[in-house]
Amino acid sequence: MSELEYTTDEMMTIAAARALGDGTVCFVGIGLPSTAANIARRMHAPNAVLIYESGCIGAKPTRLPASIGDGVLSEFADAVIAVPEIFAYWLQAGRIDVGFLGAAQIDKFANINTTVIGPYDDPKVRLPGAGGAPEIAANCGSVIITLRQSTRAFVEQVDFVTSLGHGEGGDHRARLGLRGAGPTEVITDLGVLRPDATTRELTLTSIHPGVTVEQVRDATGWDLCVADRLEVTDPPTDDELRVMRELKAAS
Amino acid sequence: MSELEYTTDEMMTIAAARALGDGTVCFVGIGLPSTAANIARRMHAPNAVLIYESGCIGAKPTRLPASIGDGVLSEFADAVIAVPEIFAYWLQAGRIDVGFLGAAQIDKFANINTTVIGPYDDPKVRLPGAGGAPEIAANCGSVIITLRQSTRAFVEQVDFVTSLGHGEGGDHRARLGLRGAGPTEVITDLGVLRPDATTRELTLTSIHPGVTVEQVRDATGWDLCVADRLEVTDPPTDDELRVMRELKAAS
Amino acid sequence: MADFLDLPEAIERYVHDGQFVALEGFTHLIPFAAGHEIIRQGRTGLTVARMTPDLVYDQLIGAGCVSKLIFSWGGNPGVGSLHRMRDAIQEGWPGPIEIEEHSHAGMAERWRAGAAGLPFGVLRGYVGTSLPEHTETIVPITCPFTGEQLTAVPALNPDVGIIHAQQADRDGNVMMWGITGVQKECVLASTRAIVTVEEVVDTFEPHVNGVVLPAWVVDAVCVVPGGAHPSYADGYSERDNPYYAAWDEIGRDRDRFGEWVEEVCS
Amino acid sequence: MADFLDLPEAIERYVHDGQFVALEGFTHLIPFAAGHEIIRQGRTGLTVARMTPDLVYDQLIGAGCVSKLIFSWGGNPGVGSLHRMRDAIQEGWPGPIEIEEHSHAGMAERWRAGAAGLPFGVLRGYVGTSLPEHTETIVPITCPFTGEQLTAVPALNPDVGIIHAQQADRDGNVMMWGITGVQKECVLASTRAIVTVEEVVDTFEPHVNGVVLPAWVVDAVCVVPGGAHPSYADGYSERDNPYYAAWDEIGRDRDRFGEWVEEVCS
Repeated sequence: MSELEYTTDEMMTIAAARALGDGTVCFVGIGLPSTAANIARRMHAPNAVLIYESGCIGAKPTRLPASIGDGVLSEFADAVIAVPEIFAYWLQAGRIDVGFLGAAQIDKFANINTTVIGPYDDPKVRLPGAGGAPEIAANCGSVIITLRQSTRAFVEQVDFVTSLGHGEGGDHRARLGLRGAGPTEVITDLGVLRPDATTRELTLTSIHPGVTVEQVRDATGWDLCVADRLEVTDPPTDDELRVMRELKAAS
Repeated sequence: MSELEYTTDEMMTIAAARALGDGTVCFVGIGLPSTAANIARRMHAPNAVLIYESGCIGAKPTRLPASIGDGVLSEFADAVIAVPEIFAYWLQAGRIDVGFLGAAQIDKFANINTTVIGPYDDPKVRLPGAGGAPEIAANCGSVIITLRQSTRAFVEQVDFVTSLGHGEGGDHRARLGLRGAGPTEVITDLGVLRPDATTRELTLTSIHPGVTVEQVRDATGWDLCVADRLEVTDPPTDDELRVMRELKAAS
Repeated sequence: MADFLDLPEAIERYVHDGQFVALEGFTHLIPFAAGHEIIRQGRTGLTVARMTPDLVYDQLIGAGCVSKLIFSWGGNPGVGSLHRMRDAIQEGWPGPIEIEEHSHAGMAERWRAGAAGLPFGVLRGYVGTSLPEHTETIVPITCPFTGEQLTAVPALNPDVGIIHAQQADRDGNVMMWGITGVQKECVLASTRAIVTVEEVVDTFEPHVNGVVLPAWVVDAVCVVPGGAHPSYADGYSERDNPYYAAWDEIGRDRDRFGEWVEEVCS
Repeated sequence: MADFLDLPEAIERYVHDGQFVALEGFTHLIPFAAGHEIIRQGRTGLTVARMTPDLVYDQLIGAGCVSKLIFSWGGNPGVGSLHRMRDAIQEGWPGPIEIEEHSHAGMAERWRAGAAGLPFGVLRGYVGTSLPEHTETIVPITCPFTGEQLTAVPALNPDVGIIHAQQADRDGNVMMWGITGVQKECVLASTRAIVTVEEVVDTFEPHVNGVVLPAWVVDAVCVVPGGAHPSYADGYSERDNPYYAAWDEIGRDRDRFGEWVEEVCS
């Protein structure tokens, strides 16, 4: 139990870090996934292999990278290779255990939208687009997603499927011939959602300390299912908070 | 005019070396083509770029390479790259001016056989096979072939088309959609053959000093056409012989 | 064969209105100086391609150089949106631009195919996403051996490819290292290639992940120290993160952007 | 994750009768020691693939390990023929072998596709040659964008890929440099990978053209100094050209070859 105060964002980041097992080969998106992966590598997962789409394999950044092509990623990597190779030989070939993604919008089957809010040809908000996410979501063994929970972000159905989660649910991924298991955890500032074993609909399985189920429901744009045995996330330890804050301060 | 004695093989090698223009980007086969290309680089073509299929671009070997993957090729190259890249990014993309090939058997349309003498499934002689030659012959701007002339090697029609020359003659290459011009010179120990402008049949256009047309005809397995204006190859100069012999002695 | 040219001369000689141009770079080694020179020379009607159109493409778009953008991720990395790009797409300012949108994996494969002289590339990609509904250059292809369905994308072959590298030698051979993205592919896929470099050296030192492009696949080498700024050049400069942060405000406002263009052009 | 194993243990653990196995190397870094260990352990019924099957494949074929050979150039470089290979193809001795014959460009593309997790690759190749008449794995494919006809070849995905490299570090990461051929692709395309290395080092030095394979794509690292002999390892050894010349006589004669096998196995 922590002696230190912490924010909901810090809880989210630490919960995401915990989701990364030691020895895991992880394709890391920039931003929150990268922060979480680097905390994990400094805590319980020293042998996690971090891969960035800029071509860095086994990156060991000494501070948080400011971008996907930060020099701190290449400088201490096991190998730096061309971008076509990272996507073809490493991601596409199914060599990556876990894809670690952020999202602008997510729906109840964990499909991700980072392209456009509103119609594609007459956008309300134009977002950056796909980047590496569609093939990370398709080809990694499993996918962890992390983003803040709100009704704006958690919608019944995304306006644009940038990266396929569980599609229309059930065995949709398998029917499409996708190899990876797809999203297995969505970690937010309020709790953790996991796809139901059968329907693949995102279900609240854990809430962070001090958060109520009602709060999570209110921040979700669909009628949220809650697991029968709802867990409460362990609060951040002092060690976790210290490592996270040192890492952020150094960056 | 040379003061030194020379063999027919030496004449062939030097004639082949002369065929390589300065500044030419040349995909070099091992053996005689490699010897000729390296003489050329030391004589009139110091800026020729030699490319070997083992991945060496701009090789500047200090001695003749014993094989296509000799360390002397990589040590002094501008770049050494993976083999899939040399074939895809460099040869296939049409970046090479001249392909320089040897052959076991050649026919009157300059099709090359390095695969099999006799039927494929019941070979009289099994040869090494294609190697890089089919795509060198297809994708280089033009192709120079060099081999000793004999009725065993110069046949009416090859048993197996390992590398396409002018196919069945005429515009056959163009009809097949091939981008390169195909073989433009066949340099032997007796003379030089070039494809007829229309029929693309190999025609004797030059004989080496001291060689008679009859000799060449006798060493050719088809009824050989001879150019109206038959040239006589300049004999090797002392310089050419010295460079060639030094290069061979050092290897 | 590479000529050593001044950057303005290289852009004047090779980049023309209405062409297909790519300035590649992946956070590292982005050819900003070349992009600014294109703005200075007032090129228009360009089709531009890049995996990660960032500030330099935002600037080209805002300055009215671009009529079509081919891309896979358009943002200000670590900061937020590209407001000039958004303004062009959403409001058609300063003119409408067409977009052709892919994923990184698809764009990388398109560059590979372009460099390899193939008309198309193949990947396991886009399946189940909305991208194929909006992008005509994403089509299914069947494996002739297994019957499996995959995705085909067309090669990228710009008229001019522009990159920034650390070094050239006196013969015009180019060397870059660190994160080199798709820059080799961009040069090899393009009809003409312009490379800005930090400096000219007598001989290249060995570098882990060093990539050498021989002089005969490059048309112009321009010595432009700091030519990647505000991006960085490993061994020469650090990324100017405050510039990226400050761009957010400049790019957000048409007038402030206009002032920025005037500054660049003066 | 790479285990450090003795070579006999690695071969015993991963190479089994009837499997698809590749020992790659392009003149440089040919894993001869591993090939000899396969002979010693008496494996049979192997399908073997390699662009340039040279002496080590001649030896494997002559020793009766091989039932199918996939290749693009089978000779003794600079010397002449592979007599054991010829004897097997022409006379069926010591047993018949099936061959699947490609060009280098096709094999390189098959390795690339294998490493990339694609079922097939595409190239401008084989057009107008006799190869497609005799090799079923060469088929036409049409570009869905241009209608152009190209050639498709299936990926190579061996059960076991075996290469020789210069160095491993203590974590089992592997580094090779110089001419590295298709060895990276061979490792990545294979279900299991065995790498023999000259030595184990604390850290890798930078090398022009250095290629690093992380430990987690390698199954066994075997420290076998000279494991490429009579081939060479840049920085460690020279090619033993007399061995290649002498092989011509040994390989030419079934009895002399038999003696050679006995020697290797003793």
